[in-house]
Amino acid sequence: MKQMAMDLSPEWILLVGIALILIGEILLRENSSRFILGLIAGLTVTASGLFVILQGKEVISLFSDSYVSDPLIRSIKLLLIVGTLLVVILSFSEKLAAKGEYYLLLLSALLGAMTLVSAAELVMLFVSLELLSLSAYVLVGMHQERLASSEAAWKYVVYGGASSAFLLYGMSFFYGLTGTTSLTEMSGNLAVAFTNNNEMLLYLGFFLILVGIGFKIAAVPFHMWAPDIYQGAPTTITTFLAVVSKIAGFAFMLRFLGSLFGTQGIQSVLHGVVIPALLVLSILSMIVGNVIALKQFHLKRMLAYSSIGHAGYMIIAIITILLGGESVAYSSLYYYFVAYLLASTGTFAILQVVAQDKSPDRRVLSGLHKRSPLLAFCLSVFLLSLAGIPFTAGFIGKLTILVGAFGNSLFWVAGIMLLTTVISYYYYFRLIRQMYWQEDEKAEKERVSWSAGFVIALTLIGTFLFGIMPQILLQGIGSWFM
Amino acid sequence: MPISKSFLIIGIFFLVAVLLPIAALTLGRFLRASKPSEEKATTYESGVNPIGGSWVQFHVRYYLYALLFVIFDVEAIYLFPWAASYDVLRSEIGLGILLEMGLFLGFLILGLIYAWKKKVLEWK
Amino acid sequence: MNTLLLYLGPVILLLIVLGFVTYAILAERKVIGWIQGRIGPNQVGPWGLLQTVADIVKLLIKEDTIPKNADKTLFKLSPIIAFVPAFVVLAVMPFSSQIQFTDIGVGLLYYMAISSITTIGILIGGWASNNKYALLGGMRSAAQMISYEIPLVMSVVGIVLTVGSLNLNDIVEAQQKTWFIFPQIIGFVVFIISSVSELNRTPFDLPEAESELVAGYHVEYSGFRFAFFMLAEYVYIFAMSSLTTVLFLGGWNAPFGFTFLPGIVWFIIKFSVVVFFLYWVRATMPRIRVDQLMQFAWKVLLPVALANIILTTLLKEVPFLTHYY
Amino acid sequence: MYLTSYLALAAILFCIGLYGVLTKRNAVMLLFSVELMLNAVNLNLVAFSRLGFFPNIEGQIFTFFTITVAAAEAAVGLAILIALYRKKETAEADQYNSLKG
Amino acid sequence: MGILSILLCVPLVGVLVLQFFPKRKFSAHRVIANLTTFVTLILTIYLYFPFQTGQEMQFVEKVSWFTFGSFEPISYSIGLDGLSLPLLMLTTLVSFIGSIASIYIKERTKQYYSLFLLLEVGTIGVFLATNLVLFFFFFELTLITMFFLIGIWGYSKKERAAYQFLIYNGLGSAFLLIGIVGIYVYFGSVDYDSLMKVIPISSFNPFTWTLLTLLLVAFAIKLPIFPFHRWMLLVHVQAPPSVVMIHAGILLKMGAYGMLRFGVSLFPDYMEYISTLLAVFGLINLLYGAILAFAQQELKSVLAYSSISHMGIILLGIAAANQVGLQGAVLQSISHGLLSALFFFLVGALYERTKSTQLENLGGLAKSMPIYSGILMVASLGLLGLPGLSGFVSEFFSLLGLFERHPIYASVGTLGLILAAVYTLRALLSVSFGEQKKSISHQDIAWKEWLPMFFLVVTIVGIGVYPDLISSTLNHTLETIVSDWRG
Repeated sequence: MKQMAMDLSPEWILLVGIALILIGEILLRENSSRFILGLIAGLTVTASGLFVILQGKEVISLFSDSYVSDPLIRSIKLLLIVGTLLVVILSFSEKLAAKGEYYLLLLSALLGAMTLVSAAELVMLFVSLELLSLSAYVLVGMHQERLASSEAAWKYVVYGGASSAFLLYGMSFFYGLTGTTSLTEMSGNLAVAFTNNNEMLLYLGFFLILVGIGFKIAAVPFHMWAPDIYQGAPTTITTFLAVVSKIAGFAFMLRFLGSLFGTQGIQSVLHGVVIPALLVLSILSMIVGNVIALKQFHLKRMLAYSSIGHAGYMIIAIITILLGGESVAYSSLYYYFVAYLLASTGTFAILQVVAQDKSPDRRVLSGLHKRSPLLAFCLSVFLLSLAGIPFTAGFIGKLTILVGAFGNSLFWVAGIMLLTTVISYYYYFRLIRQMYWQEDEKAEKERVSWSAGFVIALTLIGTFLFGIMPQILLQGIGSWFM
Repeated sequence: MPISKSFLIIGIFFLVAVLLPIAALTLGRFLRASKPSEEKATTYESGVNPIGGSWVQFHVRYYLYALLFVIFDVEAIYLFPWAASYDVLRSEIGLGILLEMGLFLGFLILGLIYAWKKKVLEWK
Repeated sequence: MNTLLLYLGPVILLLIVLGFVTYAILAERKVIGWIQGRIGPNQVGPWGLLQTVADIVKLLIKEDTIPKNADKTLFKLSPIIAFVPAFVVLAVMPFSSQIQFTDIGVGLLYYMAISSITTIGILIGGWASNNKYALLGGMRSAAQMISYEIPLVMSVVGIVLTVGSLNLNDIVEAQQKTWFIFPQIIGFVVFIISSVSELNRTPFDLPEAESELVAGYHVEYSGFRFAFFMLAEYVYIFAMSSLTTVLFLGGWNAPFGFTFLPGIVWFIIKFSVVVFFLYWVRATMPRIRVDQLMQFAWKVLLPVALANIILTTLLKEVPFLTHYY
Repeated sequence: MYLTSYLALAAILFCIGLYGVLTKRNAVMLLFSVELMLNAVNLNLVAFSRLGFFPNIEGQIFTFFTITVAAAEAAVGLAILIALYRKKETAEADQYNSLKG
Repeated sequence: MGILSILLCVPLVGVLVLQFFPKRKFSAHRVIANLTTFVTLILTIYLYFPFQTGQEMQFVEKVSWFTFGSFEPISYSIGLDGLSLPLLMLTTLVSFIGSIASIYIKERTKQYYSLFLLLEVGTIGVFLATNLVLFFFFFELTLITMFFLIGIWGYSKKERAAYQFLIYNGLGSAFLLIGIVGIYVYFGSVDYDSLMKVIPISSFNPFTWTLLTLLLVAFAIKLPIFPFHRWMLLVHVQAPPSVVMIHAGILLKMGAYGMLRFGVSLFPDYMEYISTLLAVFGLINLLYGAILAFAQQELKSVLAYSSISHMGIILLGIAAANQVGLQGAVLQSISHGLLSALFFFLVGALYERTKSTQLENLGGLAKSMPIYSGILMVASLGLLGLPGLSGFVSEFFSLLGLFERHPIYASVGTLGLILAAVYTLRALLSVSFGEQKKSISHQDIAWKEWLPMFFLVVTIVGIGVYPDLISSTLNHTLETIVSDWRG
């Protein structure tokens, strides 16, 4: 009992935090400041992160293997926590956060993401995923006075609901044909199931699940929701979706595919169906995401497409992990996560500062270098990191993925990756151009709240640090889970 | 009694329950008067001609109650199995089983108080 | 023989129920009259015994009008939807240790689940009429029914906790020594209040509040279609009283070891007491306001019901009381 | 074979739901369609749980959770729809088109 | 920290110091930038003396940087050999003069000089890096800084120029990166010295073939070789002259350097195999550039096409694939670097006065601006390869080398030299002589301008008269490369 409490401590803490915020919201008067709740949220997330670190290298398995936690999983949890923490800090200066629910939902979404990462059983996977999604639906619609926000939330609900149905439908086939919902047992039974003359149903199930996962990580052709939702959602929540939700989705993908198709018994399926399907997803995501981003005028929309492109890159890393060809595979994915997290969070933080309540189309950046040279510089760095230019973390991320892809002879994909990267230069640099070349009559300096400033500074330092001295992180990852 | 037979009986109950109104209404058709007129087929509105459509927009409170209902009704799904197997689980797992449901209920109660505070429960 | 009984049983029960309804209505009017110092129906037949029969015949030959603007299919369907579950729930009711039509393991859940279908029938009726009063009445009725369904469902969790089963027979068996009305008194109070509300009876008869909403969801209904809404309501009285008896009053168990009367008789006695109680409430209570009605369910009954659950589990741990829980 | 017919029914339900999601214009109908898809899954799970190759109770437990989640999803969806409806005064989903590039 | 690292850090320190000055202190920015580039120049000159001719990499610094899985660690490794030393000296010299030439930049000087110094870090780094990944880092740094420099301070079509530059070179970088990663995965290392050991002489298979092609395409875009040259024209015309000095003077040579360093010396067999192809491309560049330069109506365009033409000569030298040819290629790089720096300095000075570089608007400058015209004359003569100036030596060596291998191509190549004379003289004549246009002010250049120009002229003459200044350090390195090759 006590052991279980300890093993689940990060999740417990989040739960306590949720309860505290709920109580706080009940006790606080309607028009008093909600800052204290934000503080509670921040502290809770931090504490949860500390406990994740405290758990160290032990391997935990609870509830007859439906909850597992090992260093590898913990490293991703840490990422989710850091992402959420940044969003929480960013929210201190956000009007929306004047509602207690905001932090509450943020924490519950994080809780969902954390259990999602740990879940090794279909029911738990599904419930965690939904906890994450449902909280996110509401968060997206948080801007109640803004039509776009509600509309985005609505679209998210419909697309999200349909995609969960796909996912579940696929899961039901896997359950039915292997007779278990536990992933470990399932992987044992899967080889038999494939020889049971029912492999068509399993393939069907696999593709259905792929639809569900593809939706979650916004991979083409299941990406339609992302631009609308990124655009309509409050910027802080867009950050959350782009970072935490996405990383959790990838972790889910990795867990599911890795534990089912990573086994020896069904290598033919892995190579014959799973990998080609992922390749298609990846290539489509890279091309469509980056090409359509070229046409976008609205910044958040553009970043949405760019994040679709990034999803494509990350899928390559997943493929290399599944192929198991290179030991760098996992660290490359992780590195990419980190780089993406830092750069995206920073970008959105600056967008929030610059655009304030306006709809952020490209023009808000005009002449930023004059108004706030530091902000312009930071945004440039983040964009360069997203574009994968050396001296930023993004480059090392791309490099590691490329090495992995080459190690597994995925030459064409690597080529497409680089080609689309070059395409992506075009729209990233266009923003830089907007900042440095276009003049704007607006002369007053941007007011950067301390919280946004903190987040921007942190992500900037991270982007440079991991870009110039990647060893810190690479070794860190290596020593942690190897 | 095998389970299929139990449901057969329920099916018979259902059939009987459906047949009764059908039979009664069919019977009534032969007995009752039938003199339809324009006025009779008008929608009733306190004796005046109906104004506007009647499928009006409902007050939002109905939806709020519906949402609350869904939440607590679904909660019941978990409460019943838990309650039914409480004794068994109590001896197997110990007080943890109480704790778990206490947590579950606690959060629901918190949610209820929250809704209360947010004036969802008011009928305005 | 068995097969025949299988098919005849429900029909017989239906006839009994219909008979019950016929005289329950009369009895209600008589009882209320008596409580309020009136005479009640006394014109048709001796003591007005044929009053209800006459009413039924009147409804039978009354013209059946359907408003022009109504959604015809749903309009016709809705009384049936409202009535069917009321009768179907009786299938699992253990009237005595012998008389029970079927025993499915989750009788209690079955009752709760099926009975809530009626709400849909009422809602459809209100909507299909295409009438403002009907619609409003239907909506109110639905809101009320779903609001009170929650405490109703929660109030019996205490019993399930004690018995460890959802089977109605097991629940009755568990009450051989102590009726649940005593250890589960809180649950009982919540249950009975909720059930009165579920039955749309005074003081919770707002959906049919004539002074406010003309006649509620069935304002456009006439003749036998109307009769079926009424019938459903009274069949529910039958069902709900039976359930109350089973859950809280020990079912067919004889009190104080008075086993000289067969179980079914005890059941009928207890059942009658519950029915009488319902009449009594109706006769003495004023109708409450709509806002009070809804808030009462959520702010009073539901917390109390939840508290009851927790209390029950806690009492299970208390040394001497464990026996009762 | 029993199982096949259940699976076929579930598949039909799922497809009807999917068709609804793709074609329906009324927002409430969209929600219904999604629910239909989820219910198809429930049917599948229960069928596998009783008649599958490895009948066991897990499928039914799964169904419990699915139902819950579906209910929560419907609740959230409805709440968001109401918020949207108050601003837009229409439930036609193709009128919700202010988000564009 | 070794001297090479210090060399890399000096401009960075300059950037840092710049940040402490307010935006409007233009002159302070200028002084700091000039000082910084001057220090780098002094440092490289200082390097020249302890440099041991006849040895491999010197001043080597190697620190493990980061590791992936089981691969050999990627290290921060820099070094200097006979091939990179001349180019390094060229870099710091041109940077210094470029920073002086930046007096024509009059707005946002803080940003300008910061980027300029960063660009210098990039260019120095490219020539110092002996690790492919590190090389790529610096390579990209030049890309980014150039993008800004062109885009912000360029002329009317600066945006298009910047974008063309970015996309073409980005594409080139992508090819380069694929090549690097391929080499890393295939040979397990990206360090120049370990690659020299690892890559067997007979490592000729489709995979390496593809890798090499990618690398070459990347460098070809940078150089640029004929079908990939469009971006460069725009940059030459649209970028501010001081930036073009760096661009034409150094950045183009990075392509040549890359081909020599990672193509010729790592994969000699392969280079030999495609030498004919290279020669053909070289000729196309040479003739195409020359012919089109003749047709241009604008001074900067003339220079742009002449750059293409001269890059053709470098390519011919590489195609020769022997010591003399390679020597010619390197010499041509340096010579052209100096000449184009001088030329664009001159163009900048001219534009400052005339506000136009259209040939038809110019003319008769020899009368009003004698010093200017004199220097212009020297530069032109250097460009057309007059003996005694650096251009002659390099072209001579390149063609000499080519004669040994492809005599026919070489003889066609000489045709290009004649054409060069034609277009250069045409441009020179229409600028310096002829009828003087009244509409423009003709103030002769000040000492601040002609002094650095003069400095360049001295260097050009110096190399022309005594090419051994460079060849001596170069020769040994090339010898080892070529001897590896034949072995």
